[in-house]
Amino acid sequence: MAKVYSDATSALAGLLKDDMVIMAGGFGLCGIPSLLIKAIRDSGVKNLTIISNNAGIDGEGLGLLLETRQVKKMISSYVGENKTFAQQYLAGELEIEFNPQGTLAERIRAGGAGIPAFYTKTGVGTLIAQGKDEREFNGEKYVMETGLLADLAVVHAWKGDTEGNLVYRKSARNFNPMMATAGKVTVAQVEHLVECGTIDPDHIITPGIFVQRIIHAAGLEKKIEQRTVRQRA
Amino acid sequence: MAKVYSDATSALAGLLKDDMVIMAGGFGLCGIPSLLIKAIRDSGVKNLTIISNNAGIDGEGLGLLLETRQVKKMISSYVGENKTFAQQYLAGELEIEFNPQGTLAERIRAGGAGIPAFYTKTGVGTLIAQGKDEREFNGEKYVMETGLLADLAVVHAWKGDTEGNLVYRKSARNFNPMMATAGKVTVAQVEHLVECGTIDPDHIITPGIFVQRIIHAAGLEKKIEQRTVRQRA
Amino acid sequence: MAWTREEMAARAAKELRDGYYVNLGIGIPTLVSNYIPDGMTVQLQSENGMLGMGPFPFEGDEDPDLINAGKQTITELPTTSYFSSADSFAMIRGGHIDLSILGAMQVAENGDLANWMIPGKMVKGMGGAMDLVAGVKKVVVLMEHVAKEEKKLLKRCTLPLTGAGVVNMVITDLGVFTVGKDGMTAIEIAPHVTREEISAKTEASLRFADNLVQH
Amino acid sequence: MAWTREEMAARAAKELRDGYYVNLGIGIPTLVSNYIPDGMTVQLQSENGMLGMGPFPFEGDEDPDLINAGKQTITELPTTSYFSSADSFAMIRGGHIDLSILGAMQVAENGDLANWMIPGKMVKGMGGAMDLVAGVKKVVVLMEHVAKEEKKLLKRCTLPLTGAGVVNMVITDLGVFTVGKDGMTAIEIAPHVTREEISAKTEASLRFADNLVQH
Repeated sequence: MAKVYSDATSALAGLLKDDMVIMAGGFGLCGIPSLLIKAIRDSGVKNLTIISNNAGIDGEGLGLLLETRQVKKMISSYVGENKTFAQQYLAGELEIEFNPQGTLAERIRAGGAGIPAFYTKTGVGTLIAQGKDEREFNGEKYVMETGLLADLAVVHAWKGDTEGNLVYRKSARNFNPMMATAGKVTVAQVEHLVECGTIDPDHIITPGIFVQRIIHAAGLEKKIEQRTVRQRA
Repeated sequence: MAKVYSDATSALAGLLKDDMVIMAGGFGLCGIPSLLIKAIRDSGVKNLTIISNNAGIDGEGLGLLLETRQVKKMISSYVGENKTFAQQYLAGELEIEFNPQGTLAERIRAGGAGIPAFYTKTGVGTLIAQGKDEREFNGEKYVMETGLLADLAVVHAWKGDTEGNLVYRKSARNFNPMMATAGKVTVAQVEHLVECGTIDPDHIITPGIFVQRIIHAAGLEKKIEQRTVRQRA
Repeated sequence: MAWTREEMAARAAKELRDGYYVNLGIGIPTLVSNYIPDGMTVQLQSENGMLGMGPFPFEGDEDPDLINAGKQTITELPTTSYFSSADSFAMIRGGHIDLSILGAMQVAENGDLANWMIPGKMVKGMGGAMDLVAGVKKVVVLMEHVAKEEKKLLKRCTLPLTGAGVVNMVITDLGVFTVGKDGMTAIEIAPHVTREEISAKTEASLRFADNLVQH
Repeated sequence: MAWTREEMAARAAKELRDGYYVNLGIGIPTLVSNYIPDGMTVQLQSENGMLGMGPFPFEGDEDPDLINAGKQTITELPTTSYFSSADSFAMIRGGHIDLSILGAMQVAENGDLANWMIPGKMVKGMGGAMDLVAGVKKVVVLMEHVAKEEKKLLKRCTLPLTGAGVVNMVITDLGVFTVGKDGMTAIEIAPHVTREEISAKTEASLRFADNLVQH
């Protein structure tokens, strides 16, 4: 089973349809599957529900899919950086479901791990708990949250081999590993595509079983959202 | 805060008391915290509840604590290899709570992750589900399982640094990473103790926050339970 | 002429497909790895935390840190990855493994499976079996058709269950049986084995497929 | 004379202990890292998946793969480890972080905290704040005592909550306040600030500690 595809468009061929649910890895613009998002934009698929911690910024990341109005609903924890998002949301054109970031991460992990629901303290006594089951354990209140799955997960990794084994680099790991487990199909873009046996098997974060298709994102231009520096002494 | 101790006995000093709950990593004799188990044996602490996938074999691993009758109860998934265990169990001297292996692993992960309970398909319609809450999600039945915590977790790792960051080797990883997160105090034995900055931070499996004490297990003799080989052609 | 253990394993190997991720139980199921067709890529999962399990090591190459779920020394492959027990069973429970082939004491016509305890005898524990049968996409049982005169394909299991309604197929020394909503169906029988012999050795209601194959 | 932002951060740094693992929010809390006493080892967690956060990089050393939860470029340290968002919040939710210092819009005398939404205004989302206040062992709020004449230490929060009964201490430009079962207690006040001024600017029932310290 050859998992390697030549580019983002061919790797997504046959996987996209209107009204589908897509998970997209990344935190801010860090570790986002930028090429795959562009190919989704170019496909013209619409009415998407996107599960992603953030919504990109104008002109970058998921911001591309917002500009073209391909997104019906976002499930996110923070969308502060995006003007297009604000406009569409205030115009009632875009639905948003806010999840606490840790609850979002755990819901995705649960989805991939066959866990339909779990209990957490996060959000107890807040709007987030409204309409959800609550239950006491050891005298403390917890709220029930459900697992999340997607029709498609698109992720970014630093290195991948032809079997689909992935490793991530620094804080670009973030939501990518869980999302890789929670997509019915998972497509990965990797900055370095290597032969099997090249990555130490103790270092692999996402085993190849979770990755159905993989592309080499050569010479990727990675954006910095908040460039902060200190002065040299 | 110096986390490095000179040996197993000093690393456990002040942590052991009768009737406590101890998690011990390892699968079979692979990746067991052998030196720490010996030091627990030598301390004479008793009426222990031990959470561990297996119960060691006679003369090795947790078998040592069974011989000295320091164990009141085991929470395990499989204890087939241990004659002492069978004798004490049949004599009514030892309690056992069997958990499906994946449920056991997830209960420990949940404990460490602040999740008091989760739902799983595993065990639905079997003895394991008796007396536990059941609930339907999407028309399928699931059983509720609770998180597990311990007063003390003892784990084995391949390499650790002075901050307590750990990496594991091959299938010796098994239950060790989750248990490290679920002990009120976690003590690790490592085959190679190195300076901070020596391990690539992308390769660390257990961040140092989970490890309070660490010892160097130099020249450890690791046992093989089932030596299976093939003939050279 | 009933199939040998090797023939049973070879027949089970026909359930493999290119690209499958497979978990093999202890005993006859382990033999299935010897019958993976040339040119087919199948990755074996070992639930103690490994994907891409290789064969037993050559003598002298045994590594105490490298064992399978049966605690046997094994080797790694270029595709191998290691992970924790929690991640391993997340993979299993989450439905990512395509096929589980495992042994059984009893299988019922409704797909119930019993393979972990006999009341009154020393119980060793279920290990990962309950998770595997609950989580894996397709569950194939590989076992002798009868054990010491006792029937094993039953209307209802008499032993405590490992999983309820989880078995998709049973391969015995006498034949191959699918398990569906309408009970068990024999789809293949071993050479020179008669329908009468199979019926006599089976308590479960059993249908013989119209296109039944006898090898 | 109210404390400056830097003085507030310095005061908050006194809550640090050797060996602590700490999460600092955006804004004034970020400044706290400049006041970690010499010889004290404190590891900073960034909830996007990093423990052992270093300072901002020198110009030219920025790495797009290395950012904190505020999306700012940062650096790593010899103690650094990286992990996924699920593992990061397992760490937070599981009570492994000793101290969270974060900003707020409102704090109530029962420990309720509001810092994520103003009804009628564009909502950006709670990010990781709800997880942090629910999971971290000690939660310290660092904020101005009043905002545009509006009181922020209240009997009950009027804004939607981030967490219920989660705040242990509030440090403002006017003083330091503990939050316990019996409400808020001022334990320190800034130089030349009077009890009367604090009382006038506080809606929450407030007790002044017997051993109140004025710097």
